[in-house]
Amino acid sequence: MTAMRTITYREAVREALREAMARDERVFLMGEDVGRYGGAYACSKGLIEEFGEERVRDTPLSEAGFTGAGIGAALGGMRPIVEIMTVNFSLLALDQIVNTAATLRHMSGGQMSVPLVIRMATGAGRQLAAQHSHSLECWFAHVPGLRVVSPATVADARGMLWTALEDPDPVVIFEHAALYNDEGEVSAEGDLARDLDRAAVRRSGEDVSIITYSGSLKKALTAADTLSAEGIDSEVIDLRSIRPLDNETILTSVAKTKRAVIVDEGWRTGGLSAEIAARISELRFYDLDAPVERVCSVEVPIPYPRHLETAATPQPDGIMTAVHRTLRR
Amino acid sequence: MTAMRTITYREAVREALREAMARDERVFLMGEDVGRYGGAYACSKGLIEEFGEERVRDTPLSEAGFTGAGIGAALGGMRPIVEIMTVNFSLLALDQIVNTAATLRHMSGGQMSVPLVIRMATGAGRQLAAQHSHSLECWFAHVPGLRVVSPATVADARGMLWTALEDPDPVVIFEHAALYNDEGEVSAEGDLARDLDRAAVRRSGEDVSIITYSGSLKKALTAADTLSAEGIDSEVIDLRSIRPLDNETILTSVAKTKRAVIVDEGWRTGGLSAEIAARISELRFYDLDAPVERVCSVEVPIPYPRHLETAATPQPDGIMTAVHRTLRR
Amino acid sequence: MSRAEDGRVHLTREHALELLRRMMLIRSFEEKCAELYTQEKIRGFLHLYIGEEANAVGVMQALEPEDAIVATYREHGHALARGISASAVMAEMYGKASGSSRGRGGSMHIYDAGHRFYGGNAIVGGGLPLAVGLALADKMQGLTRVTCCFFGEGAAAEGEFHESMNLAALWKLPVLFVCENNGYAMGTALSRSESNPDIAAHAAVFGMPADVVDGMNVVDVEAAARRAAKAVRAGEGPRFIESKTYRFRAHSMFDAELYRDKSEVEEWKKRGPVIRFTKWLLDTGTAHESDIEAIEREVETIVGDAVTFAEAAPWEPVDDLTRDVMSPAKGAVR
Amino acid sequence: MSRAEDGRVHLTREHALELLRRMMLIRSFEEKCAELYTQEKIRGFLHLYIGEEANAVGVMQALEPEDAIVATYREHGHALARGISASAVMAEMYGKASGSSRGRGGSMHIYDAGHRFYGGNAIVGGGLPLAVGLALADKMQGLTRVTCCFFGEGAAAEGEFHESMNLAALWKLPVLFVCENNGYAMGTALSRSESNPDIAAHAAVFGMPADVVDGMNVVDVEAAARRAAKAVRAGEGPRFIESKTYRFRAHSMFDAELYRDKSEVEEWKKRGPVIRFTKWLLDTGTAHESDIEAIEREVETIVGDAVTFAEAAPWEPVDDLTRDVMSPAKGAVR
Ligand SMILES: Cc1ncc(C[n+]2csc(CCOP(=O)(O)OP(=O)(O)O)c2C)c(N)n1
Ligand SMILES: Cc1ncc(C[n+]2csc(CCOP(=O)(O)OP(=O)(O)O)c2C)c(N)n1
Ligand SMILES: [Mg+2]
Ligand SMILES: [Mg+2]
Repeated sequence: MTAMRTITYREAVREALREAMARDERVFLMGEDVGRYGGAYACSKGLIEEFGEERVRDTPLSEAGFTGAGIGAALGGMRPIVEIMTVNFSLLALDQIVNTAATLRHMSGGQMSVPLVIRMATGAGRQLAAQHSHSLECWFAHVPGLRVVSPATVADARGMLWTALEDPDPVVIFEHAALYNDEGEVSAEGDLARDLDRAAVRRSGEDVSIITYSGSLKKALTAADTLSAEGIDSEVIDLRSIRPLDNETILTSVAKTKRAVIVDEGWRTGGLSAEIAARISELRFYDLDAPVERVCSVEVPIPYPRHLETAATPQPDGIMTAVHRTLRR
Repeated sequence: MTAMRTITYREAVREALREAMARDERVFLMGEDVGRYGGAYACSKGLIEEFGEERVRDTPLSEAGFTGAGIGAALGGMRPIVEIMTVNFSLLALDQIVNTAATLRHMSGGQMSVPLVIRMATGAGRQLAAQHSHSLECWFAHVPGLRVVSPATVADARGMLWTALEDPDPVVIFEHAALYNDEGEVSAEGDLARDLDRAAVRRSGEDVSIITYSGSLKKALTAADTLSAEGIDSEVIDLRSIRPLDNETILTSVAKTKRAVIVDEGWRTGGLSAEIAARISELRFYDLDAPVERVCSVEVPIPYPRHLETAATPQPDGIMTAVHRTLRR
Repeated sequence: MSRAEDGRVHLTREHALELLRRMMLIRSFEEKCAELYTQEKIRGFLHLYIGEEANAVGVMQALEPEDAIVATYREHGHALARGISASAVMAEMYGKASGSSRGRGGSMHIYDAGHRFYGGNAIVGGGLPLAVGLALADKMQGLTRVTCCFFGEGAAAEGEFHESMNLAALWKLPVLFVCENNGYAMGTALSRSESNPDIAAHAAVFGMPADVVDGMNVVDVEAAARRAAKAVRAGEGPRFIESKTYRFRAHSMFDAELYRDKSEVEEWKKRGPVIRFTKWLLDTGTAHESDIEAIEREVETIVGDAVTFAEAAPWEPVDDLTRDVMSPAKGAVR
Repeated sequence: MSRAEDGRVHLTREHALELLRRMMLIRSFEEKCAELYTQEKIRGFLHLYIGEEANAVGVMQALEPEDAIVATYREHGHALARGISASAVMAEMYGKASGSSRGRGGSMHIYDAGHRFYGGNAIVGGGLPLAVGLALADKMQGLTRVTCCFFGEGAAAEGEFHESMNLAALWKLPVLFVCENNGYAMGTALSRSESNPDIAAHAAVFGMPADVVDGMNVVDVEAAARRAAKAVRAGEGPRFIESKTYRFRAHSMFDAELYRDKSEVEEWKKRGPVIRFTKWLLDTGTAHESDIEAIEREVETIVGDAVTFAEAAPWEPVDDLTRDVMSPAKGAVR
């Protein structure tokens, strides 16, 4: 039996970074304040002391420039990890990510490979208002040529970076900012590879499939616990990979429960929830006993005050209401 | 009876621009090569001679800079029309559009208004390959604070700019590059206001609802014609507005036909088609006789050769196949 | 504020005390904010301007009510120096409905249309194109107004900075750019982020006159701003001021300050804008201890009242969540 | 190509004829392309390099096989000058499976891993950060290689340009930036898009040595490139060359050229890189008419063969449409 130990999500990210750099000298971390400052969310604290400023590389405020440099460095034989502080700032780098990183392999007829990992924080919950709180994972999930993952647990945060770095294609990792202080178990040694492509069933159940990812997983599990006290047995699926989506796990679950509730902190219209709802409705059309429900963020730039931020984003209450609706209770 | 005349989509855009500038001196056009060159797609040819270089303002290659300047100018009392040559280049301006234009009213508690119009070309069909051919309308349609329209007809191209300029909020107009040479009828005078928010039923039918917009409308109508010869009576809906979506028209149609096929040149996963499919499946769950079908672009950066570009994008054949599937034929 | 047109500082006793009063108000207000943050009355990111007060206060002297201001997430000082009420700003920090942005924005997003205060922008460099556009609107409308844009030296690395410099200079727009160079962008020292740390040179290369000023000296800042604003107002095109300053506090309340020595901070504190100006006022006999104490009491009262106001202010009802996403009056804008 | 290390041009007869041969190959190749475009064999955007050949040819002399190249959508010349076969490039223009990018990219997206030719980029300015990254990889791996990045003067207005200059200079990366200043970005003259049209100054402000060279003179370009490449290779950090040149043809095949006078074009044509170098070769007796004619025949044959090759080349099967979106060998990259 493997010994387990408890660490935070932040520590998991840090350990993963440290391990990656120790294992492979082509790996380096690059981004604003990843070095001296220790990372905006303190994920890389201590790493500059350990690996030096070449490999824990502070950049100027130039999201397009250093993301593009990451693409070039990947082409040139390195294994860069680019950190963008927050998904809102990634808008400055989307040209490089979408027009270049995602297209190079195809445009070059398979000659060019961009083994780049981009990490960024996402999500609300810290009262950072409308320019620091969004969840644009769905945008990245729309783009052929990218792989997109979002670890919801400490163990996945510990393991996913490894798999991402093995990937010959660009991988975007979303870390929900509200998770960094969460604690969770990881194995003391070894066995860290995580299959990026498979969703995880975090709770088995028979009555309804709650499908979610990232910062909303905890909320879904909370709702599932309360529902369970009411005698409603929810299955909770953590997508982990949001491009590609793991159809099999989703559809198998819905084939069993015949009801689905999607919980997604992105805005509702045109969000990831829409894709999942569309797939289930298309592919489980004859199985579904009720319309697929979506619990998403309200379509508003996330406001600052706690009560409005809470009201704007998915909460266990809302998830329970949606489950009740699918069960007509 | 109003006299009608036939003009091209390009001419319609140009007339609309000219009329807007003649009517309201706060209106001006700004973008790369809109002046001396006459516009990358020749939409503004002749306007610099008519209105001068202050109001038909050539900009440097600085998408973020001049789009942001458009936001500022709108705040400052002008009615700017910013042209971004192609949606792929708009990625360079997304920070300004999403983090600023879309959030300002809300972040300021309603004090700030950004009556900005952004026009851009979108779509494939001209063999311009992976950095000039995408359809990212769905990204914009995801963002609260923006209004997004996409005229599919010459008359709408003529009329929509007027309504967009009346709007106190930022409006993004997508013009499909493959439409510019299309001809169509517009009224000789007056009556140009178009309701930005309403979809148009371009063909009434009883058997299936084909829901589409922009460059795919023609393809849908072609498919509908062929299907009609087979005895299948399609209703074709042109969304026109893609944010907000006109639920009522969509749902009314599907309530009647009980079958829906969505045609969207965006990539399938997480595209606008997903949102429409999700809505229909949620809100017409008990009416639908078959799963909603989606005919989208294949998930590949659009390739250059004609045969691959054609294969990558929705075509009448594919639409017909999808209709047949919904009808189990 | 006296009309700024002549481009020179008239340092009367009255004016000098007004400068001090404004700096002390900002200082006192922000010290209170830091306290309220630890009490969790203020949440999110809180970026204090402490140490940099001379910049906002000095520059604002050169601006008229019809001018526009664009600032950053470190903008409490600019808002107060512009004359926005401390109560409205404090209520915004609380996230209350009586806040200057109805509580929607918090510390990083203070707006006030009446004062032509256009934020408040939490995207580094994001305000620069906006300022260019405001100035473009003025120029096209034939209005003789200045748009003043504040930003940090870290922003100068962003592409949006360079694009904005070019547009403003190319089109000769009435913008006054004020770079508050406090030496650090979060934890990154300027020399580690700019190959050429001479920020003024990055503006000058666009053909824009660029001045460097001691940002710890409110009178120097005012003088530079008056000169620059005068030129801008005269239609000479944009002007750039790089103001060398320093923040005494951490970048935000989350910052462990691993990247700089305490001694460096202490050195700069000795040159603090408030302490130094106060000393000068006393040394020259322009003011007396009693004047200073009176100002202290005055600003304490203002800040105390602001807190009382914010505490008592109502929360926005949750039902209003989606208010102000889009205009309710579609098609009805002037 | 001789080893470029000594940073000087050795203009032997052999070398001179080689320069001419390469320029004439590009010219002849592109004239053929224009023809094929009107025949609809080539579609999409076609940006001709005619008039600018001295730049690609001159610069490539300074590069070694292990160096990397990043270019733009106007890159046929660079591809050919780099030594990529005319047949592979022509097949790419046709969109055939034997093209240098399997036909996926067409005129704007020529790639060749073997020649370390990294595109082909249809986003103006988009290649600059890529070049910075390639050079960063070399530096971190201790490889003494140069990354050479070509772009137009229009790109210098983009934020990505300035961010790239800063990164390259800040980190002293081995990049050779070559700005092909042909005076226009589509229809926008440089003076109408840059407040300071001195492009080299926009690099120099980052502390990067920047040279201006006559881009119509292949020997001058080669000399400048050799000097710069030598410095870059020696670890002195990035170098910048602004090459003053001109395009004789329209921006793309869609351009009506409303923005410039025919007479201006005619003036520049007189200084054309091929015509001028040929004249010099003849005047100095370095070459004879018969040499020129031999080269003409030679390049015609190459271009003719390229067309034959492209015509005969197969189309990619539609079933392969989604090939090369993601690696089939996930987890298997070296
Ligand atoms: C585009 C963008 N990137 C990164 C950040 C995170 N961030 C906030 S403030 C800051 C430092 C800015 O430094 P500077 O411009 O010097 O202003 P100062 O904070 O020193 O006043 C950073 C990196 C951001 N808000 N926006
Ligand atoms: C980001 C971006 N904006 C706009 C365009 C459209 N465009 C293509 S080439 C071009 C002009 C570029 O001029 P320059 O950099 O001088 O290169 P040249 O074409 O003269 O070689 C423009 C505006 C583009 N491809 N990418
Ligand atoms: Mg700073
Ligand atoms: Mg050019």
